[in-house]
Amino acid sequence: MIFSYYPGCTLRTRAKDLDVYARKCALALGVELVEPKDWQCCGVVYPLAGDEIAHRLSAVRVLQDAQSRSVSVLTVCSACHNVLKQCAYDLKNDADFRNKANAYSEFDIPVTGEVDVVHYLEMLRDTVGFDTIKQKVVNPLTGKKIGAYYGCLLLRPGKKMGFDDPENPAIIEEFIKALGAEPVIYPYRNECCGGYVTLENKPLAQKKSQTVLESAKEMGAECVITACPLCLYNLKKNGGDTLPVYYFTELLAEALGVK
Amino acid sequence: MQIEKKPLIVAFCCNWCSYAGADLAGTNRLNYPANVKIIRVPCSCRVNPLFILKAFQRGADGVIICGCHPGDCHYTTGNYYARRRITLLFSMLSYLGIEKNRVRLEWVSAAEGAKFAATMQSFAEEIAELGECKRLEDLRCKK
Amino acid sequence: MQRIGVFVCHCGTNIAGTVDVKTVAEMLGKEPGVVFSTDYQYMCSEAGQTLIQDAIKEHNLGGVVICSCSPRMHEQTFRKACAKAGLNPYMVEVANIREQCSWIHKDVAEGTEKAVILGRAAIAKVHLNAPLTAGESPVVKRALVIGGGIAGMQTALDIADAGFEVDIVEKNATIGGKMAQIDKTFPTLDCSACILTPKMVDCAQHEKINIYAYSEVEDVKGFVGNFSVAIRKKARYVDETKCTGCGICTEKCPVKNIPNEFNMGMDNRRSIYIPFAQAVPKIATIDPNTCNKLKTGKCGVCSKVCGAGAIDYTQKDEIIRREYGAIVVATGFNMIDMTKFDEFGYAQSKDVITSLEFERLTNAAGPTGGTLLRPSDGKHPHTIVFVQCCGSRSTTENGKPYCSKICCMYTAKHAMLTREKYPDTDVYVFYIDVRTPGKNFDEFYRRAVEQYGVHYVKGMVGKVAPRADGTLHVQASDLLAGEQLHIDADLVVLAGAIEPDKSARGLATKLTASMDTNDFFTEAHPKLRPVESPTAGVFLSGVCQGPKDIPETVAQAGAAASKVIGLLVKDKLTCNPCVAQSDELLCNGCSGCEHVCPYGAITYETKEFMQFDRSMKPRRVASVNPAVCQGCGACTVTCPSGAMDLKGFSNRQIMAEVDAICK
Amino acid sequence: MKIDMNKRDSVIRMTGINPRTCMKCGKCSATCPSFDEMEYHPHQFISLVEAGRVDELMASESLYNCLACMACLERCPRGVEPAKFVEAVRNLKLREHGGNHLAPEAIPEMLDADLPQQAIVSAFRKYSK
Repeated sequence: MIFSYYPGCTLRTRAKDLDVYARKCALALGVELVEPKDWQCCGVVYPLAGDEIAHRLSAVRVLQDAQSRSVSVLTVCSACHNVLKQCAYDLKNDADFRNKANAYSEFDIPVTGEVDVVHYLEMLRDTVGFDTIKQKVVNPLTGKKIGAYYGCLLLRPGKKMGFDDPENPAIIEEFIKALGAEPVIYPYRNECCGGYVTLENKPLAQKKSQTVLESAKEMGAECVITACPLCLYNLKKNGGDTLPVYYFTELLAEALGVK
Repeated sequence: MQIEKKPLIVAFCCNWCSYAGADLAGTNRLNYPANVKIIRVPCSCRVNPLFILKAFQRGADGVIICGCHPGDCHYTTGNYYARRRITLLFSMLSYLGIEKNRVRLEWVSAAEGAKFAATMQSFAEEIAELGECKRLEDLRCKK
Repeated sequence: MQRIGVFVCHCGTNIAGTVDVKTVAEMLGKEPGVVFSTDYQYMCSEAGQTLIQDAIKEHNLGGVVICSCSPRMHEQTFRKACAKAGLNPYMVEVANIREQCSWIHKDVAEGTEKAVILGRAAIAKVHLNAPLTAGESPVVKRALVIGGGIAGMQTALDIADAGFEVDIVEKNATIGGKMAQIDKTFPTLDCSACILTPKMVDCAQHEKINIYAYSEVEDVKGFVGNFSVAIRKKARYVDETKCTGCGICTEKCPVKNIPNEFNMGMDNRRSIYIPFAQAVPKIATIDPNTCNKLKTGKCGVCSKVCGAGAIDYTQKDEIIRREYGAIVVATGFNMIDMTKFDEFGYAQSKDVITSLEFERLTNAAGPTGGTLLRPSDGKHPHTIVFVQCCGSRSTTENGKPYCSKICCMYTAKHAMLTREKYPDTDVYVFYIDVRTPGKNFDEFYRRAVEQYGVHYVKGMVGKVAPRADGTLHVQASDLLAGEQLHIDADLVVLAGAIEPDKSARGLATKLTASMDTNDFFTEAHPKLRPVESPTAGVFLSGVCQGPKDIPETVAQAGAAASKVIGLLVKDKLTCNPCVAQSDELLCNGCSGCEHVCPYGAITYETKEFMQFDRSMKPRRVASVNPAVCQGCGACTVTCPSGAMDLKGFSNRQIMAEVDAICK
Repeated sequence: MKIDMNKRDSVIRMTGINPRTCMKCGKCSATCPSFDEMEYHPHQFISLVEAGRVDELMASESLYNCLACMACLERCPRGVEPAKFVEAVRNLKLREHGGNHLAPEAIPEMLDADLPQQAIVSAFRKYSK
């Protein structure tokens, strides 16, 4: 299985762990990741105001590239995933945006949005299968109690993302089980950590990230895993020393013995 | 010089919704052009496209079919049949060279007197703009 | 050519004000075939009707055209009047020169001209009218009630008391429905079981009522007065005639961990079970999905302990076909799945429950014996949060756009009863609007607030977060205070939206009854015919038609019963004579009409036809059942050979009207 | 209290949502993680936009304390999506002359070694034009 692997800006610098382990694990699981040439930033935030066309164009470019090569786009970073998936949805369902996007960019093949945007976790669930992963685990994380932190961007808006039940997701818990560890379900796993205000409103970011980590700790988690570089930074920086936070790929690599 | 003829419009109204809507327009004294003449049918699905062509042949300039809103048909599904048939008729009309705007399908409920009057008004205006429809006139009937 | 009489009505000045009625009468008098034409002040009056009747006799009229108000207003009046004078009532046509002419036009010349044209169209149509006789069909004097909840039971009892046989088909093992699960009823707080169980017994003992419990409707054929229904009696694996309902098998069965549906899964039942102590019929049922004997062939404990020898592992589903004159739908409701709204934490905590689960927790026959205890740890809850409109009034995918109607009142009841029984409990109710229209309803809700000290908060709960210590952190808004509230609750009760039972949609198809987008059955008229479905002979009772509480349900059930009785007392039904008719000589047997008919009124039969050489050859031709046909005319347009026509609105009649208008 | 129907229409155009579909249940404000930091709460954004009182919202710091977590958008029973209204009003403010909330000069002192550039790019995307 070949995917167009879109790492995004942060994965090449501050979130190397997320990227490196993702590629190593893909290799171990027999999934081929091909990076598109000359990729650029995805835009980082999906503009909620409908008239912001230009903000979505960099994402359109990534989608057009994958579409012209008939492959699905694979992302690891939650933010990239959110932007790309929502833009693909818009291209498919909003003719006005599609026309404008094509008018702006002179593509050889017009972009239609007929391209799947797949998160690494979705790939593990739907392409590889958690059962297969279970078999390939060499260092099971037996006895480890892990809390999944979904945050906002993977799940919402539920209708456009179609990732999992936005209020009671299970995919990362299934992933944790596949690694041999014990998932800890805590109520704030899909509540915001306040990452966006970390520059401007430190106290708020601290309050929110502490709520998340304390909730996880209270329910018995020993560590928390996430797919978002900003969440990881914020939880680590502003969450106090409540719990260690890792990228999910790091644990996967450890369990598969490729770390 | 020929005196300009007022366009003639035939309206087929289903008995349960649109005919009652037309009655309501009357009860509320909502004016619409007098050249609209209503024919009562049990359901919009009773309207055979042949009736419409016949009307054009006899000198009508526009034909409007009114039925219950989708899902509200007294006979459960009749208006869906009407919708499909009229859609097909449109391509037939363009084949005949008749502007497809001369035939319209509208949903008017028994409670929508105002909508009925407004619809008839706008349809009559549209037909007046299109002018007389001569394409299908049966020359044998002409004196 | 008919001898036609034309009667132009003044309707006081309603018509005469903008239409020159004299001219109209005069002009129409010149039309071919018109032998008599006159105008009169009020045609619908006694004197006007006499005028018409006299003219019919005097001029030997074969057809009558009345230019007056809408036929929806007085067509029946004029038809009756003409019938009295010996004219077939279907030889009367009404030209609508009031609603569709005089009332909407101001110019007299314009109005008069249009009135003449409308009159001409009616005359052209009458020329082609044929006398029609309404047919008759017999009525089977038995009713079927589908659903054995309070709606179905009440309807059945009312019909049976009038002396007609009634069959109740209930898909569960017992009748009783949702009301059997409820603890107390608002606004009087009388015990639900105390008022329901006697009715259940009445149903069982009534000589005219026959209960098919654990059964479902398989198919429905026929039409009003003559339905033929196949009922699937599901195998209970227990012989109904032998089982005494002693319940020993339900105590000895080794499969113990089946969630008990009657207690909303909050305790367990055995694989062989009787839903509850007052079940009617009180007969044990084996759940085939969990029974060891049926699954693996090994066990047979129930058979060994049964003194009556009622257990029969070889029992099969049985199909019973019965005839009915009328069918009442009383399929009821269920609460929607609250796991789809997991911001409230229903899937994540046992202490987040639905209102129906709360009913069971406070019911003396429930899993806790009526003591309010938390499902998770069996402790007394000290802070309870009720959340209203969970999924109701929601336009999202998982929600329901309508108001579920009963939640405001039962939540007030829950809150009040909790405060009464456990005064140390803090009770919060989060509401969007409190809707309590009904006799003594608002007083009831105010009592909960004023006397019982329930905290009603205008706002909504946004998140319920279960804590490690077992409390539930409720984050909510208090819109009047402009605050976000954080409450540590012990129990959260969700007033989930109610939806029609899932079986209703399939049933509607079988009955050819229509439904709205929410799967509620549509009534024939939202105001004037609220308990009848648009399909003749099918009646509606209870929540299957729309959300309603018990008093309303019982009232509607009685109304449905009275409609059924009104139908069943008739020996014969008069049919609408304006039905489709197939010309067998033209029919090519294509089945097109059969497929478009929404009532299944058209069937095909093979008949012998004489050929040119006088030999007989069989051919497939359509035949319309005039008792079933409702006269929509869909088939007439579908028919490629022009064999199908509609009486009273025939192709020639409509064409003649078109001609007259376009002349 | 200034009423500006043009601004109201601009917001409605940007969000593509009719604020009148709101049934004022307050679930958005109940779920908002930033409620205590905001002068105007999510449900007020809807009703003030509906009333044309957009200027008051534009002057408020609340615009920059919305976490854009989309919880209100997800949980709204009527599909009103308050987060879109917050963003639309913020855009109106940012698009005004001198409306930028974040200046490039302010960035260096906010940086630390671990800060992912995602945070900086998103801040610029959200707080300046």
